[in-house]
Amino acid sequence: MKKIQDFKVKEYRWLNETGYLLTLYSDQTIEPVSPGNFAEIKVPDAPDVFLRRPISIFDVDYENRLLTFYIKVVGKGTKKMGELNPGTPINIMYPLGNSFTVNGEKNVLIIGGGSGIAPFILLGRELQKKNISTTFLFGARSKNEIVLTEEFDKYGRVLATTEDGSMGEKGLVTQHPVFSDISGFDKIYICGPDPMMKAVAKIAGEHQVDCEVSLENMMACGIGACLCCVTKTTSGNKCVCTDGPVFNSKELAWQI
Amino acid sequence: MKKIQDFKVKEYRWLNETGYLLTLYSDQTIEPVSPGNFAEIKVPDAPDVFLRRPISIFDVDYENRLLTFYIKVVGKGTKKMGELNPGTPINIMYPLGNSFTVNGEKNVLIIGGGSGIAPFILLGRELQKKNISTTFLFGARSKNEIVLTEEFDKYGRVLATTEDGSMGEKGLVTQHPVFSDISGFDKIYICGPDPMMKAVAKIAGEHQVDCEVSLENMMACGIGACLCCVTKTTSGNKCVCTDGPVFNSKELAWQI
Amino acid sequence: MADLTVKIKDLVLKNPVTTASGTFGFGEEFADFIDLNLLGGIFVKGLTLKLREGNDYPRMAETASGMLNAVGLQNKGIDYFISDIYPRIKDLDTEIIPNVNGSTVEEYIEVTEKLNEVEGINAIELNISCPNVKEGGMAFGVSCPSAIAVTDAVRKVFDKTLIVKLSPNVTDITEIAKGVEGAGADAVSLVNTFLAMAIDAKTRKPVLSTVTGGLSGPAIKPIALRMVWQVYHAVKVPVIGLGGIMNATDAIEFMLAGAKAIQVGTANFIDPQVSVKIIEGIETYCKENNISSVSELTGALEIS
Amino acid sequence: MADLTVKIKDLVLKNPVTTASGTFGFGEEFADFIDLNLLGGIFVKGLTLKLREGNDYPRMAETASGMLNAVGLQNKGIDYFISDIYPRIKDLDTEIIPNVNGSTVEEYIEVTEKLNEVEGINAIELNISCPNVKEGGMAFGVSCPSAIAVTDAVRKVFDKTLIVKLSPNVTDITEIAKGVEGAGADAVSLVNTFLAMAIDAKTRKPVLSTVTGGLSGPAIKPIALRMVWQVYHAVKVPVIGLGGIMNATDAIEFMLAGAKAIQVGTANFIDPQVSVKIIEGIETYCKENNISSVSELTGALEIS
Ligand SMILES: Cc1cc2nc3c(=O)[nH]c(=O)nc-3n(C[C@H](O)[C@H](O)[C@H](O)COP(=O)(O)OP(=O)(O)OC[C@H]3O[C@@H](n4cnc5c(N)ncnc54)[C@H](O)[C@@H]3O)c2cc1C
Ligand SMILES: Cc1cc2nc3c(=O)[nH]c(=O)nc-3n(C[C@H](O)[C@H](O)[C@H](O)COP(=O)(O)OP(=O)(O)OC[C@H]3O[C@@H](n4cnc5c(N)ncnc54)[C@H](O)[C@@H]3O)c2cc1C
Ligand SMILES: Cc1cc2nc3c(=O)[nH]c(=O)nc-3n(C[C@H](O)[C@H](O)[C@H](O)COP(=O)(O)O)c2cc1C
Ligand SMILES: Cc1cc2nc3c(=O)[nH]c(=O)nc-3n(C[C@H](O)[C@H](O)[C@H](O)COP(=O)(O)O)c2cc1C
Ligand code: FES
Ligand code: FES
Repeated sequence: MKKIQDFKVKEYRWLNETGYLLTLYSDQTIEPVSPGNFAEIKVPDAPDVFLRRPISIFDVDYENRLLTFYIKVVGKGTKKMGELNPGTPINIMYPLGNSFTVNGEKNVLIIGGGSGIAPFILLGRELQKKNISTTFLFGARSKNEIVLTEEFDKYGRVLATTEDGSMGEKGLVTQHPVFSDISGFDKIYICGPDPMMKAVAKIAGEHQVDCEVSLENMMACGIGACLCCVTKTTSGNKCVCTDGPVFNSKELAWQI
Repeated sequence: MKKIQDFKVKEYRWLNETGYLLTLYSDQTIEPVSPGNFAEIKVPDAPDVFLRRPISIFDVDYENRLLTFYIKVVGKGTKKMGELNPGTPINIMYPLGNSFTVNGEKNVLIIGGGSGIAPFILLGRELQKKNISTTFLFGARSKNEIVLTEEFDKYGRVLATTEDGSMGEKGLVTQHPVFSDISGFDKIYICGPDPMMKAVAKIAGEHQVDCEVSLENMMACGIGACLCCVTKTTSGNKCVCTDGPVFNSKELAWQI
Repeated sequence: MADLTVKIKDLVLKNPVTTASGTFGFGEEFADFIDLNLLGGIFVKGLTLKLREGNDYPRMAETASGMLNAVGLQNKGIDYFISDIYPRIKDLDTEIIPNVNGSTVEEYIEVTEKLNEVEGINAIELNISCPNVKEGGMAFGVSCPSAIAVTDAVRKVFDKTLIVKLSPNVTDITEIAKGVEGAGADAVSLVNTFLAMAIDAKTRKPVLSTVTGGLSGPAIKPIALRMVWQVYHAVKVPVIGLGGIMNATDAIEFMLAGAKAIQVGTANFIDPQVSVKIIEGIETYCKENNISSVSELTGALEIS
Repeated sequence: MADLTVKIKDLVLKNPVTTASGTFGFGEEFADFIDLNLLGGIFVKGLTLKLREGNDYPRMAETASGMLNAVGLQNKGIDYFISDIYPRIKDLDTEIIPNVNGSTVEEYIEVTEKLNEVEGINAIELNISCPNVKEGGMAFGVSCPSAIAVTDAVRKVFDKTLIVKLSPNVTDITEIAKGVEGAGADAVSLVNTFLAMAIDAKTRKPVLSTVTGGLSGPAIKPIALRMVWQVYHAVKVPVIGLGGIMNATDAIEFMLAGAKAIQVGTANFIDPQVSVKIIEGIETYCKENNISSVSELTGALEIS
C-alpha cells in the first residue's frame, strides 16, 4: 500500500562530485518495495523547491528500517537533498509505480546510464534469488561517472562503456560487443537518458528481445491524479507514475 | 556605511521557550554600529520566508567579528532563525536606521517590553561610558519573559513589572512606582509593543520628559526605497527604516 | 463541536472542504492516504463528451510557489465515467461533483444531460475557464455574453445544483459572476488557473508542449482571495473559493473573504492528506473562536 | 565581450538591466551597495503633480514568493523632484527615467510638460497601472479607450521616448498594448502589480490598510512572462519586461519571450546588489552562448 511516512537523514555516501547515496531511517516499519518502485520526496528547507521529487528506491533494509536512494545532482532539489544534516526530517510517499517483470528468464541484460542505475540493485538481487544470469552494462561519458560497480558485482557480471574510453569499451552502450550477440539475452531492462533507451529499444525490437524501460518523466503528484507525467503508448497516453515507470518498449509510441 | 555581508551562525543561547540570543561571526571586519541600529537578515533555508527580517543589533564584538541578536519567536522567520546549525551561512544588511540620541543627560529611564529590550545593551553601554545614571524597567506578562537582567545589571539599575506579579511589581510598566517621580528623569528611551510605547509617551509628554521610541513597523527593504514602513509624524509620513526606527515621541502623530 | 455543514443551494456538504477538479483524480488515487468519506465533496477530473488524449508531454513546469499545467482535459469521456468510474466511487459518503467541459455549447449540453440522469450526482461544476484547450474552455469564461450563453443553455437541461467555475484571466470578474448568476447559476467557484508560461533559458524553448499553461498554487492565492472577496460582494449566490489553499489558515481566509466552501487543489500533490488536515484545522479554529457554525465565517472579514 | 547596448526608440541603455519604479527609490538608497553607474537605467519612484502622503500603514504584506504593497504613490511632487532630487542623481552615468502618474489626464499632462523641459531626462514611463490609488492609476490602464486617451494626450506634450506601463489586470493585454502603440507610445513596459489581497485569519482583518494591494515578486513571473510574449507578438514597439525577475536566468527568459530590456523590482529588497549580478549573469550567458549582441536574445524563443 502507498504510504506517506516521516524519515530522518541517516547518512550520505558521496560517489563522485555529483552523485551520492542518501540513507534515511524511520521509526515505523517499511512498506514492501519492488524493483522499479520509486518515492516522492519532499525536499526539506529548500525555498525554491515546490513540488516533491520522484526518486527510485535504490535499496531497502526492512530490519533496520532504512531506505537508500542514489541521487545525481541536476538542479535545486537534488542539490539540497545532498546537503542535509543527519537527523533532518524528510517526508516520503512510497512505494509508487509498477515494477520490472521477471517471468522465468534465463539470461538478462541490464543497462543503466546516469541516475538510471538506481533501480537495479533491487532488481539484481531479485534476479539472483531466481538464479537468473545477469549482465550489467553501464554507460557514461567518463570513468568517474561509473559508480557502485562493486555493489552490482554481487549480482552479476558488470560491463561498462565510456565515451572517452577511460573505462570499459570506448563509445556508447549500443556499441558494446555484448550487442553483437544480443539475441542471446531473453530480456533487456534499461533505465537512463531517453536517447540511450530509444537506441537500445530499437535494437531489442529488431532482434525480438523483450525490453523493459523505466521512464523518468517530470511529475507533479506521483499517484495518477494530475495526468502531468504521461507518455504516449500504443493504447493512448499513460501515466508514468502509475502505469509505469516501467513499460515494455513495444507499448511505447516512440518514433524509433 | 551600510553593507551587505556574509556571516555564519556561531552559537545560540536560549533564554526561555521563545527567546534566544543568536551570535554570528564573519571573516570580514564589522562595520561600526550605534545603539538603535538594526539589520535586515535573510533567513536561510526557509521556504515560507520571502523578505528579509529586520532585527535590532543586540551586541557587537568588533575584535572577534561577532554580531549578536536577541530574537523572540513570533512567526516563521523568527522560528527558523532559531533552528540553524552552527556554521550555516546567513546574509545580513547592516547597520541600518538611525540611533538613540544622547545629549548630556544625567538620569535616564529605559523601558523595554518583549523583543524591545534588544537595542538596550548597546545603549546602556554608551550611557555608562558617558557616566549617565541609567534605570532599566522591563515589563512582561510573567517572570519567565523577563530575561537577561544580569546583563543589563552591568549598566544600571534593573526594575521589572509583570502582569501576574511573578516578578517585580504587579501590573503594567506605567504602574511601576518609578513613574510617581517621572520628572526626575531627563530622558526616557522605550521600545516595545505599541500600546506600551503610547502609554509611556503620553505620561512623558504630560511631564515634559524627553522621550525616544523605537518603532518596529513591518518592512520590505529596510533602506528607504519601498516606502512600506512609514509612520505618521507631525511632518508627514516618515520611513521607520531610515528616518527611524528611533523617533522623538513628540514627532509622532500618535493619537494619545 | 461546531456545525461544519454548508449548503450550496440544494447541495449539502458535511463540511466546507472539497478537492479541486484535476488535482484529485476521481478520489480513488488518494484512498491509500486518507479516508475519502471525511471530505465535504470531491470535484472530479474534467469530463468531456468524447475521450480526449489531452496535450503532449511536457505538461508541467514548477514555478516559484506554484506550478503550470497543460493537461488539456485528458479523460475517457462522459459515458466511460458514468458506466465505469462513477459506480466505483458513488457509495463514498461524500458528494461527487463532476466538472463539465466542452468545445461547443452543444457539447456542454450533451454532457450535462447525461449527468442529469445519474442518481447520486447532486451538482455539477461547469468549467468555462480551462486555459489549456484550443477550442472552448477559457474562451467561454473570459467574455460575458458567452459565459451567459453556456450557463443559460446548461441551466435548461440540469435540475440540480449548478456551479459555474470562473476564470481569473479577466479585467472584472464580478461582471462575469453577475452574468452567470443571472443566467441561472446556483453558485460560482473561483478561481481556475492563470494563463502563464515557463521558458528554459538553456534550451531557449518553452517548457510546456503548449507554450502556455495554467498557473496554480500558493503563488496565486493573494489574487484569488481578492477575487473571491469582490465576487462575494457582487452576487447573492454562494461562492466556492480556491486558488493556492495549502492549509487551514488559507481556507479560513477564503471563507472570511466570502467563500461558503473551499476547494483544495495543487496542495494535494504536495501532501495527499492535506484536505483532511484542513478539515481538522477548521474545526480547531471554530472551537478556539467559539464559532458554533462554520458558515458564520463566510464573509466575516472586518473592514474598519 | 557581447555588446549589451539596447535602444528603446531614442533612448540608449548601456545594458538591458534597469530597476523598476517604486522598488529602487531614486537610486541613492542603493549607492552603498552597488555602483549605480553600472545600471542600464533607473526608473525612479512614481511622481505626481503635487505632494502625496500615500496610504496609511500597513502598506505591505508578505505572500508566498511575493509581496503586496499599497504605498499609494507617496512622493513630494514633481517640482520637488526636479529642483531637489534630480540634481543629486543627474550626473550618474545611467538613464534616469521618471515614472509619471496622475488622477486625471490633465495631471499626467502637467507632470509630463515639466519633465519635457528637464535636460538629461530622455524618457518617461507613463504609469497607467497603479492599483493603489483611488483615482486614476489602474483605472486608466484597464480600459482601452482611457489608456489611449491618456497616452495620446501625453504624447502631444512629450518629445522624447515615451514608455507606457501596462496593467496585467486585464482580459487581453495585447489590446491595450496595441491601443497605446497606436496613440504614440514608443515602448511598453509590463507588468505592473496584480490586484490582490491578504487577510489575517487571527484578527479577521485585511492586512493592508487599503484592503487590496499590488502583488509583485517571483509568484507573478509566469504570468508576466506570458504577457510579455503575447505583447511582443502583438506590437512593433519595444517591450520592456518585468515581474518577478530575481536573477539573470529570469531576465534572459523575459528577453527570449520578447523583452528588449528588463526591470528588476521586488528582488532589490532581498538583494540590493541583484541588479548588478544580473548584468554580470547576462554577460556570462552571452559569452557561453557566443552571442555578440544582447539584442539577439529578444524574442529568440524557439517554438517547434
Ligand atoms: C520515476 C522516476 C525515478 C527517478 N529516479 C531517480 C533516481 O533514482 N535518482 C536520481 O538522481 N534521479 C531520479 N529521477 C529524476 C529526478 O526526479 C530529477 O532529477 C529531479 O526531479 C530533478 O530535481 P531538481 O530539483 O534537482 O531539478 P530542477 O532544479 O527542478 O531541474 C533541473 C533541470 O532538470 C530538468 N528536470 C527536472 N526533472 C526532470 C525530469 N524528471 N525529467 C527530465 N528533466 C527533468 C529540469 O527541466 C531542469 O532543466 C527519477 C525520476 C522519475 C520520474
Ligand atoms: C527596526 C526593527 C527592529 C526589530 N528588532 C527586533 C529584535 O531585535 N528582536 C526581535 O525578535 N524582533 C525584532 N523586530 C520584529 C521582527 O522584525 C519581527 O518579529 C519579525 O519580522 C517577524 O518575522 P516572522 O517571520 O517570525 O513572523 P511572520 O511569520 O512574518 O509573522 C508572524 C506574525 O507577526 C506579525 N508581524 C510580523 N512582523 C511584524 C512587525 N514588524 N510588526 C508587527 N507585526 C509583525 C505578522 O503580521 C504575523 O501576524 C524588529 C522589527 C523592526 C522593524
Ligand atoms: C494538473 C491540474 C489539472 C487541472 N484540471 C482541471 C480540470 O480538469 N477542470 C477544472 O475545472 N480545473 C482544473 N484545474 C484547476 C484546479 O481545479 C484549480 O482551479 C486551480 O489549480 C487553482 O487551485 P489551486 O491553486 O489550489 O491548485 C487543474 C489544475 C491542475 C494543477
Ligand atoms: C513597494 C512597491 C512600490 C511600487 N511603486 C510603483 C510606482 O510608484 N510606480 C510604478 O509604476 N510601479 C510601482 N511598483 C511596481 C513595480 O515597478 C513593478 O511593476 C512590480 O513590482 C512588478 O515587478 P517585480 O515583481 O519585479 O517587483 C511598485 C512595486 C512595489 C513592490
Ligand atoms: S505525476 Fe501526477 S499523474 Fe503522474
Ligand atoms: S522598509 Fe522600505 S522604506 Fe522602509
